[in-house]
Amino acid sequence: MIAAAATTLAAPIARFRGEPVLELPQDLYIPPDALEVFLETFEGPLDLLLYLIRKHNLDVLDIPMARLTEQYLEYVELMRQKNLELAGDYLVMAAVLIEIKSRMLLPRPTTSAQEENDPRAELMRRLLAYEQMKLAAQRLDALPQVGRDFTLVQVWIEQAAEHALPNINTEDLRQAWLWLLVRANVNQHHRLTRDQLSVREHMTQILRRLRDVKFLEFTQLFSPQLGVPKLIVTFLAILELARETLIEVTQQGPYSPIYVKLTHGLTVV
Amino acid sequence: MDSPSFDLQEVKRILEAALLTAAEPLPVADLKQLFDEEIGNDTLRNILTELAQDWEGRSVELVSVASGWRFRARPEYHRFLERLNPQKPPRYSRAVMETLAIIAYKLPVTRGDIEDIRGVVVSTNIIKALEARGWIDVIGHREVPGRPELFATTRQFLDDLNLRSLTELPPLEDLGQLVESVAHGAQIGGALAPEEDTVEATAPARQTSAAGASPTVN
Amino acid sequence: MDSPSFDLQEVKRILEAALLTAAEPLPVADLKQLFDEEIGNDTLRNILTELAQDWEGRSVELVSVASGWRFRARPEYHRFLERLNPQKPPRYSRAVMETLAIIAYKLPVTRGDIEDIRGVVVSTNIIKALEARGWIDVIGHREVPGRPELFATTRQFLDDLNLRSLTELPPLEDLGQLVESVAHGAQIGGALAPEEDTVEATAPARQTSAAGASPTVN
Repeated sequence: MIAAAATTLAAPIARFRGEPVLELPQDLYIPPDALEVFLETFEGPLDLLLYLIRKHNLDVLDIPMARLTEQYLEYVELMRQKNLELAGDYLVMAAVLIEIKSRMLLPRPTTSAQEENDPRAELMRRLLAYEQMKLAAQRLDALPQVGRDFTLVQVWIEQAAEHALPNINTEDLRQAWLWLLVRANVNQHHRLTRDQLSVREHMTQILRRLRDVKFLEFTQLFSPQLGVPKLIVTFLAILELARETLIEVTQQGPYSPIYVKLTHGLTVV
Repeated sequence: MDSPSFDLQEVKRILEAALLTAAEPLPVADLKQLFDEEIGNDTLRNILTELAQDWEGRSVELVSVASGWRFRARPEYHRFLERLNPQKPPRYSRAVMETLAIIAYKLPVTRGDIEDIRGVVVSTNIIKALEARGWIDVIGHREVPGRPELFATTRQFLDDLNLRSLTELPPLEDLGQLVESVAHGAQIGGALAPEEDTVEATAPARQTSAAGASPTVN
Repeated sequence: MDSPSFDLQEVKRILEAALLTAAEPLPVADLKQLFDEEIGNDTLRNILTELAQDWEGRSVELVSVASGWRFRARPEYHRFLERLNPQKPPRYSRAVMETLAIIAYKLPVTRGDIEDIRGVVVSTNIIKALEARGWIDVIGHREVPGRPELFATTRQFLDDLNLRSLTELPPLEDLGQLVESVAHGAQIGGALAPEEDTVEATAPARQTSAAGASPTVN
C-alpha cells in the first residue's frame, strides 16, 4: 500500500534543487480502507504539507509551488471524494497555496529585493514554526511523566484518615473517563451522548419511584405538563428498562390499564 | 537457607519502591507479583522482615498490619509532621473516580458492569466509600443469576457537584481524540504488539519505528 | 562551616519523615517550619542535598522539582510497580501534545496563537483536558478585541515531568537544523521526522508494510 506508493515514487525522482524534473508521480493510490487511517495521521494542512515536502524531497527554502500545490490539492480532492470530514483548515490552506502560486506567476518588479518579496516566505516560516513545535511535542512526550513513567512516594500517617473528604468537580469525572478510554476496554459502544444520559437519568428516576410503591400505572409515569421531549425520554427510559429486564410491563387485555412494576421477585432495597 | 536464584538486594529495592509508593497495605500475595522470578511466601516474608530491620531507628517504619505490609511514619514524629499545613485537600484515587464516572454516566450499573469497563476488580472499599459519601446508592437488582445490585448516583451527588441534572455532566463525545488512538490502537497496535495492553504497545512502538521508518520517506 | 546547634541526624530523620509522607512537593520554606530551631535556607538546602545523596543507588530518590522537594520511585522501577497498579494516565494524542508544547514553549499564548502555529482549530476538549490535568491555566487576557484568554503551563506541569523550571524543557530545534531536517528529511529526517513513523505505525503497519514499506525503498 504505502510501500507500493513509496516505491513508485522513489525510483523516478531526481534530486535537482527546486527543479521538478519529473512528472508528477502516480503515487496517490492508497487502498480505500487505508486512506482514512492514512489521512487521519495528519494533524492539519501544515502537517500534510511537511509530509509532501519530505516525501518528494522538495527544498523547503525554495518550494516548487506548482508541484506542491498540485500534490496537496490531490489529497484534498481525495478526502472530498471519500466524504471524509474535511476540516475547513485544509480548504483555507488550498486557497493560500493557489494564491502563492499565482503570485509567483506574475512578473516581479525587479527593483525591490526579491528575497523579501518572495510570496513563499510566510509559508516557509509557518512550516518551520510548526515543525519546530511538532518536534518539541515529541520530546515533551518522551520525558518521564508522573504516573505514566514513574510513581510518587507517599507514606501513610496514621491519623491522616480523619481528614476532610475530597471534593470533586465535573471536570474530574471527564478526566476519569479519559483514563478509562486509555484502556482498550472502553470502546465504541461505551460512547455516550447527552440524550442517552438523559434517558439513563429517567431510568433511574423510574426505578426509584417503583422502589417505593409496588407498581404504577403506565400513565402515572408520565408528566405531560413537562413537555413533549420529557414524555419521549420517559417512554424511551421505560423501553430501555424493559429491555434490560429491570421492569415488567403488563396488560390484562386490550384497552385495559398497563401496569409497570419492578421485575418479579425483586426485593426492594 | 538455600541460596536464592535472585539478587537479594534488587528484590529489596523493588519491595521498597512498591511499599513506599503504595496507597494501601500490600499483602504478600500482591508483592509476589512484582517479580519475574517465583519467590516463595516464606522467603518473601523473611526479606520483608529484613527490610523492616533495615529501617529501624528511622522516622518511618515498615510494619505488618492486618491487610498486609505498609510503611508508616513513626508516631514520635507526628508532632513535627503536624506543623506542615496540609498543602491541598485530599483527592480520590483514580480507581474511585473511575468507578464514580462509570456510575454517573452509565447508570444503573452493577459492579460487574463497572469491572467490565475498568478491566479490573472493583474493591468493596470503593463502593462503600461512595455510599458513605451519599453519592451512590442501590436502586434495585438486575434479574440475572446472583441478582447483582444496581447502583446509581444520588440527588446529593448532583447537589454536591452543583448540577441540576445528569445531563449537565460534561459530554464525553470526542474524548477519544485526546488520547493516543484508542480506535486505531485496537487495529494497528494489535498488528504491532498483540498484547492487550495497547497503551504499553504504542509507547515503545513509536520510538523504535522512528529509526525503522525513515527510509519510507522518499 | 560553623558547627550546627542541632542534631544533624535527627534533622535528617524529620525531613525524611516529612518528605516521605507528603502528598505534594515541599518547598524549603515549608520544611523550615518543621523545626524548633531556626535553620537557614542554605543550610537546609545542603542537608537536603546530603539526604538526596544518602538515597543514591536505591529504588527511590529525593528530587527537587518546581514546587519543592519530593521523593519518587526511579523510572527504572516503574515496570515493576506497574504490575501492582494497571491503571495508567493517558498517553495523549499528538494534537494534545502539540498544543501543550506550544503553550509550554511560547507562553503566554492565546488559543488563536496556538491555532496559527498548528494550522488547525484547537478543540475545546483539548484545552479542557489539559486544564483538568492541572497542566495549564488561564493567567490573564490579551488586551485586544475579544480579550482572549492567555494560557500558560502550571507548576504542576513541571512537577509532573519532574522539572524545576521551564528552562529544563528539551531545547527547541534551531531553524537551521529544521531546514536541514525538512530538506533532507529522507536521509536524516527519519529519526526526527515524526509523521513518517506515524504513517508507518498506522496506515501501512496494519498489514504488509511493517515488513514491506520501510527498507524496500531505494
